[in-house]
Amino acid sequence: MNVHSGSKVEVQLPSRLGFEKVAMSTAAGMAKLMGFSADRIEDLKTAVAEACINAMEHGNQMNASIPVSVVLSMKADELEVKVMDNGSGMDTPAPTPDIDRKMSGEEEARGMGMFLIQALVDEAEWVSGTGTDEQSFVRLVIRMNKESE
Amino acid sequence: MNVHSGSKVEVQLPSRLGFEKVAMSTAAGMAKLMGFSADRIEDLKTAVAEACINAMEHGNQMNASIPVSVVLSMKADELEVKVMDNGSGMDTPAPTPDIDRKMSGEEEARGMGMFLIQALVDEAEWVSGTGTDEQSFVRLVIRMNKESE
Amino acid sequence: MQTPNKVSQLQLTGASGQQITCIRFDGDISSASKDAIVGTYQALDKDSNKHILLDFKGVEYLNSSGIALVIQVLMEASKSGQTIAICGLTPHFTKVFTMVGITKYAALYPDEAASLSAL
Amino acid sequence: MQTPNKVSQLQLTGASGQQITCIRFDGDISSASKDAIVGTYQALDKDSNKHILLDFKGVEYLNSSGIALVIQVLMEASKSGQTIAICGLTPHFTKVFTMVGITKYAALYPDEAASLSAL
Ligand SMILES: Nc1ncnc2c1ncn2[C@@H]1O[C@H](COP(=O)(O)OP(=O)(O)O)[C@@H](O)[C@H]1O
Ligand SMILES: Nc1ncnc2c1ncn2[C@@H]1O[C@H](COP(=O)(O)OP(=O)(O)O)[C@@H](O)[C@H]1O
Repeated sequence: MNVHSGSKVEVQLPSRLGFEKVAMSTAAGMAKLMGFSADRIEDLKTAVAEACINAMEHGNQMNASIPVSVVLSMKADELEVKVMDNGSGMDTPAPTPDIDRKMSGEEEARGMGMFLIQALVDEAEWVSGTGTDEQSFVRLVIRMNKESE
Repeated sequence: MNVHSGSKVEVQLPSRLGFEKVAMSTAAGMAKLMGFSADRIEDLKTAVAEACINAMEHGNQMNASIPVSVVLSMKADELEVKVMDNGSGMDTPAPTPDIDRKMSGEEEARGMGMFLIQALVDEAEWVSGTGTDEQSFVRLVIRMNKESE
Repeated sequence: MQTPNKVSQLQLTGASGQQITCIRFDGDISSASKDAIVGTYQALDKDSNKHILLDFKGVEYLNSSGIALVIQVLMEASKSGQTIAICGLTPHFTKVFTMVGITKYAALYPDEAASLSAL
Repeated sequence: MQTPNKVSQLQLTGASGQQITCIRFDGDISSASKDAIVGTYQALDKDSNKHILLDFKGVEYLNSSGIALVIQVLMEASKSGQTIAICGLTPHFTKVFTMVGITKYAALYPDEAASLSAL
């Protein structure tokens, strides 16, 4: 049981590419404080970066003045991360990239962010907001790597 | 001129010792994005940590449910950091620690936070809020290390 | 916006004697790296650069948009009969490149030395 | 709350032949480190441990409350005629320790090896 369980940190970023790295640093700091292993922290950082980039691009349409909010909540043995934007959200499941189709040009080269998020964390859920006061968000849960503690 | 000039990031932490390290990570990420040198980032990290600890201890009286807000604003060649708490603030200048007096017991061993903040950054200013809706804060400015760029 | 990548190119010789064009990247590999990744590749003569090694050792940050640019290079290289190998990825990004299936079209090596002994 | 420090102790011999009690710290040195810093020092016999070396090589984070605990040890050691040397600080914390004046009461060395050749 983590001594910080129940604690929450929130970080707000402008919708500008590059700032996802600030969210990565915050998330990494939080996970380090909880005692996550170095390799789980790498997984978390990539998932948080991809979620922030999607929130900036698809959610906030790259309008730098609309912030992306990242809420990090410490649970007993896991960290929950909500990445929120002002867009209308996602309801289709994360596409699994097909490298053969990408190589043949049948599928775009890009489009791997949601897949990577899902593959790297323990839970990933996309929730659409109503748009006006309810934000859309992706909720990630990453558990501590028991083996490497 | 930094391409991100004008951009702002805000992070909110619980008033719990240890969480100043999350603010350090966020501030370091921000400074790295701006291209600060590694040694200036170390200066910034220590100043931010001390400011957050003071805000938690003296400002928010260690009430974990009162957040400390850290607002990081990118300017052309400098980063401004405001660390805000709900206390009544500071108006006496930062005491300069006197090691001889500390060694003789005439002065407490602790009491070096404000001094270090002032010594490590380029500007430090303490502003008292009215308490109710206006928060107290310390405002730090750290400039990019021209030599090591 | 991210800082532009520094890219350097060098000619190496593999253990089997084949000529390898090595491209070293640094900085962030993201959507802003199109020139660095795709541009540098496209500027190479297709006939005299048959074997290309992409070295990511100096790279601190890589995201899915950056990986998409690598896939674009793999695609064009495969069309023109060039082989691509990749090295210098951290264990984390070795895992990520494997997850998206890149290993089906490019061999991954820990570093340049390991690449040269294998090629 | 911070994680507790791991502390290890060893007896070393300086270049001049003197016995040095080395205390190695790791983790965070903060207000939560009173046991690690002051407690470990106080548990040492004052007569048989005349020269003490505090090694911060394994320390990742140090704040002013942690530095205050080091000053408390310097104070008690000075009263009982023990000398304290400090090593393993990063360049940043070497600067910070110098700023607060600790160098007036304790020598700073880059690492254990440098401390032993000087002591
Ligand atoms: N936060 C979001 N808001 C709205 N749509 C989103 C969001 N995140 C992802 N999407 C949608 O899902 C698609 C797939 O996302 P992703 O796998 O990250 O690839 P990419 O961003 O490269 O297109 C996006 O193209 C977009 O249509
Ligand atoms: N954010 C703040 N709000 C109110 N008082 C403060 C604040 N920061 C510092 N102080 C006051 O200034 C004093 C000196 O602070 P500092 O130099 O950091 O040493 P320390 O925190 O170890 O006492 C504190 O003891 C406190 O009385």
